[in-house]
Amino acid sequence: MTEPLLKARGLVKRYGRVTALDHCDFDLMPGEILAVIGDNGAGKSSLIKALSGAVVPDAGEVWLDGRKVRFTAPTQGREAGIETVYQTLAMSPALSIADNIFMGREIRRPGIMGSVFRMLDRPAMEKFAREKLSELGLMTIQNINQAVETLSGGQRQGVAVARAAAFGSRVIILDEPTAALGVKESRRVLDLIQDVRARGIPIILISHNMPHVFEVADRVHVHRLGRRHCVIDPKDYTMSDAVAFMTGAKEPPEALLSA
Amino acid sequence: MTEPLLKARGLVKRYGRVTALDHCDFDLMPGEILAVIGDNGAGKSSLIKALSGAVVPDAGEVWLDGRKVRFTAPTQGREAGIETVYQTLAMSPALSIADNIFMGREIRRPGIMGSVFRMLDRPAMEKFAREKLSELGLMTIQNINQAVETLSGGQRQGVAVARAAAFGSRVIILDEPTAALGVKESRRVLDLIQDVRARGIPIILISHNMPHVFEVADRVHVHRLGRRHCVIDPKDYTMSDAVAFMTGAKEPPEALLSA
Amino acid sequence: MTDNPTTATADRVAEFDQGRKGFVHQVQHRLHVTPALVPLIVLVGSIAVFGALLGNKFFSPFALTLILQQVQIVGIVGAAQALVILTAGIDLSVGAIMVLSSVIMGQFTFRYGLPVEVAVVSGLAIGTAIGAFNGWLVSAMKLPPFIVTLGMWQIVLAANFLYSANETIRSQEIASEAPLLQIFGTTFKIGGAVFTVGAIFMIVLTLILAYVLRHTAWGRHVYAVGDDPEAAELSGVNVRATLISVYALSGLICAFAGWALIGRIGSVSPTSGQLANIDSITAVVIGGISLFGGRGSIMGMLFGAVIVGVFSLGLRLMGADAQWTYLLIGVLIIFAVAIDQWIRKVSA
Amino acid sequence: MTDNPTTATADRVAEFDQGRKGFVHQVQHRLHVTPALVPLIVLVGSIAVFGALLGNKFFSPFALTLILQQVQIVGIVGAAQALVILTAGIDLSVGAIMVLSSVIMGQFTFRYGLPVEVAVVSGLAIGTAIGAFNGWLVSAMKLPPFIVTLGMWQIVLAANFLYSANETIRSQEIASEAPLLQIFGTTFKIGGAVFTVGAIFMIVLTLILAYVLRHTAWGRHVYAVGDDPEAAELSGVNVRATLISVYALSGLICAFAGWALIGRIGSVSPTSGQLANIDSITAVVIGGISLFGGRGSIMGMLFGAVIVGVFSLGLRLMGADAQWTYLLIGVLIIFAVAIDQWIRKVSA
Amino acid sequence: DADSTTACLITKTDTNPFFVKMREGAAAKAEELGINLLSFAGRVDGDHETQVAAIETCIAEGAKGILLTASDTSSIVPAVKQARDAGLVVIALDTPLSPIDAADATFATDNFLAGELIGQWAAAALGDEAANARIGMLDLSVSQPTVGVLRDQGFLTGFGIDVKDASKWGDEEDPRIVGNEVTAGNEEGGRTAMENLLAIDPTINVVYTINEPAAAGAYEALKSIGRENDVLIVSVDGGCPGVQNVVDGVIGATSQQYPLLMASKGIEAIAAFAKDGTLPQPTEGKDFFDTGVALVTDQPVDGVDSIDTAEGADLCWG
Ligand SMILES: Nc1ncnc2c1ncn2[C@@H]1O[C@H](COP(=O)(O)OP(=O)(O)OP(=O)(O)O)[C@@H](O)[C@H]1O
Ligand SMILES: Nc1ncnc2c1ncn2[C@@H]1O[C@H](COP(=O)(O)OP(=O)(O)OP(=O)(O)O)[C@@H](O)[C@H]1O
Ligand SMILES: O[C@@H]1[C@@H](O)[C@H](O)OC[C@H]1O
Ligand SMILES: [Mg+2]
Ligand SMILES: [Mg+2]
Repeated sequence: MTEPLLKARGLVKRYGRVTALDHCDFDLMPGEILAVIGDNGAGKSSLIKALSGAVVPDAGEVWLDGRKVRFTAPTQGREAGIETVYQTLAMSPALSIADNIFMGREIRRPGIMGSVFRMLDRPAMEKFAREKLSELGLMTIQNINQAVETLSGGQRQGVAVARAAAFGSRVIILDEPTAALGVKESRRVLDLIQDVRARGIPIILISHNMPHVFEVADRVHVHRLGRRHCVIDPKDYTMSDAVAFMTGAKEPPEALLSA
Repeated sequence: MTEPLLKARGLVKRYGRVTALDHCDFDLMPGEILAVIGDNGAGKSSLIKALSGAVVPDAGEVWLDGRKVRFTAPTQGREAGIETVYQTLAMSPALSIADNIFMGREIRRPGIMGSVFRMLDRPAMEKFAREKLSELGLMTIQNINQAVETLSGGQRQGVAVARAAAFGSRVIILDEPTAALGVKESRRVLDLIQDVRARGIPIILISHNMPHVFEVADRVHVHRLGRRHCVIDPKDYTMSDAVAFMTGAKEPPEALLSA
Repeated sequence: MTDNPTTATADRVAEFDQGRKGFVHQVQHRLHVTPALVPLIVLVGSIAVFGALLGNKFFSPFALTLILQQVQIVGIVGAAQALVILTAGIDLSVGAIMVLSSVIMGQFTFRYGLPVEVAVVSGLAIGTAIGAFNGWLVSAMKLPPFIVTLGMWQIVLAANFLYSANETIRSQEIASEAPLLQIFGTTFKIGGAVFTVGAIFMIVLTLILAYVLRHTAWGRHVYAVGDDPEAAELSGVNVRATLISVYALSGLICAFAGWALIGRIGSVSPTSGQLANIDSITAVVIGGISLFGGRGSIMGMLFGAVIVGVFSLGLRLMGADAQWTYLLIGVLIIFAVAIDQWIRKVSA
Repeated sequence: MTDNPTTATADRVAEFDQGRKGFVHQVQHRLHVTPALVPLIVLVGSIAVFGALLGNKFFSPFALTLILQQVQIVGIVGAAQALVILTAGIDLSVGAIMVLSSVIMGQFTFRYGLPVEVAVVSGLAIGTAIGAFNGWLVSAMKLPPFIVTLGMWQIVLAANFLYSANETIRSQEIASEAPLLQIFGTTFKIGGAVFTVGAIFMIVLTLILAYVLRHTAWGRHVYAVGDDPEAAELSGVNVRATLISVYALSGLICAFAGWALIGRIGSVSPTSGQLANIDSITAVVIGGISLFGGRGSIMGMLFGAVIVGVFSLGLRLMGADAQWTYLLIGVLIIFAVAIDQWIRKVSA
Repeated sequence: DADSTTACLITKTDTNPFFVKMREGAAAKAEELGINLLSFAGRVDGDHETQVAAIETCIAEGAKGILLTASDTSSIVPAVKQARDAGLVVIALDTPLSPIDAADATFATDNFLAGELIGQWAAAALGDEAANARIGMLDLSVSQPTVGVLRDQGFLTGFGIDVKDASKWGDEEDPRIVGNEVTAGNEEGGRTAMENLLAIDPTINVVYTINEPAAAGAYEALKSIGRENDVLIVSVDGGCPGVQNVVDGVIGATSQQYPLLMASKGIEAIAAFAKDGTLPQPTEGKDFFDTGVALVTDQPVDGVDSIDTAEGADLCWG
């Protein structure tokens, strides 16, 4: 059996009195699309934040590519090649689309303008941003320099997904990427997810949308009460089964229960 | 045919460039449980806010019990007997459970202490609050005077539902009341919904949880892209049908489409 | 593989997490629940320290009541400031409103010959009106309180100087013709302790406000608005009315402070009160009221004001340079919020 | 029953709502996109009005460059303040840092006999260090900027008085022994216009900061942190480092202001700069930078400072009582944010 | 009136009655002589930057002369030089610049003398008890501006106390001095400062105050503990309210100065300078024009010249 690309064991995260992650395990195989499903508040977002470095778990360990890692800031996860679309989107509303896409990894002008005067290479950044948005079919965005706050929720979501897809080199994490999107845009995102996988990059997809999950996922991690409840193969179970496992209405077979 | 208890026609609400309600219609019959389902961002919360007075629609009209009403503040909706549990819960974290339950309709001490010194009747308020929480099975709350911020998300949700159930005299609106709740607590809320209906008070229930919706709803209002897409009878359709109508994967029969 | 993980964890969610409740946590929690406790402890501690160092030069009824007299104006203005800060606002115009009100009380009596009662009521009314106008700009026009009151400060102060023509009304004239203006200066002696009406007013006002904030609906609404105005609005609070009433009440209290100021300095002087903004904010902050609104107790503000008074007098009696007092108070301010932040972690 | 409501509405969501774009809206939008436009318009307008009223007493190269000289200190400190406010903070210690730095430059030269270059560098370094300490308290200890800098203000100011022993170093001495300290006071005349190095420094500094904020990654990070620190953190900005660097830079700029202050008044006086806090905040606010952070342009701050200078000089030349000027500036402040609030509605 | 002479008056603040009177005096004289007067002031005491801006404005305005009460006597000197270089005559009022010859002329009270008079009076009034006096010193501010130092040191000299370094207060070692407190020159500061001194030593029986508002505040503090009748308060200014306070027994004696006179003399000097360039001459034997100082008290003592309150009231602010 191949080793997981990203692996976690015994993750614990408490917020005051709330235990968001309760000795949670996690495995992402190379090249797969892993869906994470679970009730609201089950701790899905906390899990992926613990993986990406956005929160530091109180206990537990994480391995990337077999090497133990301990991220204490989201920048560290990004440097290791893990790119995340957070549920809250993480955009600076007053800044432009291009600025947001390149936030934290800006491109500087070539030559002295860049090295001494540290000038941003706006044309290059804008060109790149425009391309990425076109790939997602977000052609209705007229002006790459408009502030993100002038975009609709769906457009913002699209920008965030484009950013992750463009820069993720090892793992891409998408926390409810289609939540704010219309039908057509959701379609594009699903296609994009499959494109990315085709590039060999594995994806973690959190979603409440069962049809989407069952359409694209290779495996489904069912999250419940702060831990991995079971992992199912979407070809072996129906959506109703998954929802039943997730809500506790039905117990998964012993074999699937995680240790 | 009986007249709707709460009726709306042509509601429009724009937020800047986003159109949250797009000439939306709405009907709630006396004594019924009406579920409202729809994608994230479809405008469900905006709809019930327009009904309760929390937002003032840009256009459209609302009738309560046949009389036209125009609420410009949530207090007005409450005075008219419409009690709402908002998705964002609307609690003051630093204040106690009892304070929150009675926010805006505090009970004063009898006699001179109340009339002149305007002193709150804490014992009465606490007793009432304790009773209501017990009805919901929220017995794990040890101290009715603890600040709401010390409660778990589920407990907060329970407090909000208890508040609405206690004071709603005409209509009770619940915007995703079970979202943060565990299985047992969700069960209690569903039971409570049915209790309330048994008292003759109609309920509007917004939920993403199809099993819940199909269990309690008399009718299901499917919301899509800012308007009422169709209204279905849960006995005539499956959950998958409902999801398909909601996401646009399937078109409902002409007869169900709203004018 | 536990046989029944579901219920076990489900219960935990609704229960209290008893795990980390060490001693430090218990303390943290106690302090969190009773926000006035920290300043009270600091107050008692600093009185004890100065008492030990200075003996009964400091630890005498005279010196201790003297501190009350010295902080009375800051304490009264601090009450106004505390109300506004509880709503997550700030009021930079408190000192200006105070002085203008005192000038109006004086000039209405002496320039226009109005009965002193009418003059006092006019002063109180104008203070209230300015406060209400601040509140209207904040709540209806949705302007940031910092800016509104920054602008109003300059406007009111300039109006004060223009209107008063910078004339001081002398204490002796007031004493003979309009003693009511000096009523807050009346002293009582009980043993060596010297109380003034103004100091007692400060304490009574704080107690009344503590009662109102804690035991009336309006008080709860003030906290709710400061905590989260949107949630307050949705749960049935008239946010706009609450805000306007808070700023108006703040203006009224400042006008009372202006009246008390006449009692304290004897005369009506348009140049008074220039430090009232900073001093009142300092008292509120040291008293543990959060600048983000919704948390803290007005008693804490009173303790905060008295702490500053204790330090000022104590250090002066020890012969320290006035500058050292300022420096120490600066440190105290930063220290106070650092503690506050630490306590607050318990609720995170 | 339209035949295809779905697609029609779906498209609309992603499109621009062209419906309400009347003329007023267009204006609102333009102003929203270019935040320095409002203060620029007000500036040009007020110059025109005073020019018309006062003729070439006001509308001369001499008078107009005089305004630049008079606002240079506020303009430089305002640049520091603007940086901090862009991160949704506030810096009440700017004036104190400025004065302490100038005192250090002077005392290091004259008390210890250090080479003047060393003294200047020490002054700049100490200003930077105090700023960095502010930044550390704000970002690592998570204390509110208002309180941190309120406390620091008192600490630094007291330290300044204690250290300087209230001694002024006289201009003549500086001119003969350490003229480098007065370099910012050097004047150039071009026609009737008189420029000082300090005024030019203010303009160049603002232009550089405008460039840095707009065209470098660090500048974008400053805006992102002010806009929404959590989002910035998640999208890869080192929020703590950014904040510390902003406060440190603010300290450095204040130290430069201290140096410029020596050039402006000739001597080193520990009592200078008492109003620098209020004046710099006023310039920033009138310049249209939001106190909530993340919005506004530093050029706006410069226009804001000059607007205040124009009003002050204009009203003074018209013989208006100074108090009327303050009153008017108070009105201007409230008015400026009211406009800002109105423009902001476009993005709601 | 393009050819009319313009003069400027720059005071420390425009809120202290002393300066308000000075401005009135200047305005009246300017009106009489057909001079166009512009008045400026710092925003708070000590705000010398605004005074610099005011000087520049006067230059821009083409004024012929400036009357200045400096907030920072040495910091302002370069700005004054700039004005003089531009051909303006600069006259210091009330507060000499340091160095004093930085201005073309100075019309001032001899502040040291003003202090000395009240010091001599207090010592004489106490008689033999002066040897056991308990003295409280209520000064202006910690930044020790020259007026404050001169009056303080003058008072101590007059009282017969060794002042050590005469350029600063607070370094004296005479055990009769209970302490120095600062008042900001207003009632509030005066009261708190007096209270602090009383807490240190409740037997204080002589109080020096920098000015009459501070004296009024100190009196309130004494009154509140019932000691207002057994403490001698001395002060400086002799403003109309101050003289009235001498009548009422609040202040034992005050050194009267004449701001209206300073101002009107100053305006006259500017008018003369505008006409033919004449500069005013200092008083014989002094390096400034002494506008005079008189001790106002109703309890005259031997060896110290004084005027009574009736005369003082006639001359007040004079
Ligand atoms: N910053 C925080 N502070 C306090 N509690 C938090 C915080 N973040 C999450 N929680 C709590 O942790 C628990 C798990 O939250 P999390 O966001 O991980 O759930 P989720 O499975 O992603 O839910 P959803 O489907 O609603 O996104 C919840 O009870 C939540 O309230
Ligand atoms: N206060 C607001 N300001 C701006 N836009 C808003 C606001 N409230 C809602 N919207 C926008 O209006 C649209 C409808 O939002 P609404 O909250 O009504 O959706 P919903 O159906 O309740 O979604 P969910 O299932 O996520 O609760 C969304 O695009 C949302 O972003
Ligand atoms: O001489 C002046 C004094 O009398 C006044 O009261 O305060 C300021 C002084 O310059
Ligand atoms: Mg989540
Ligand atoms: Mg909703």
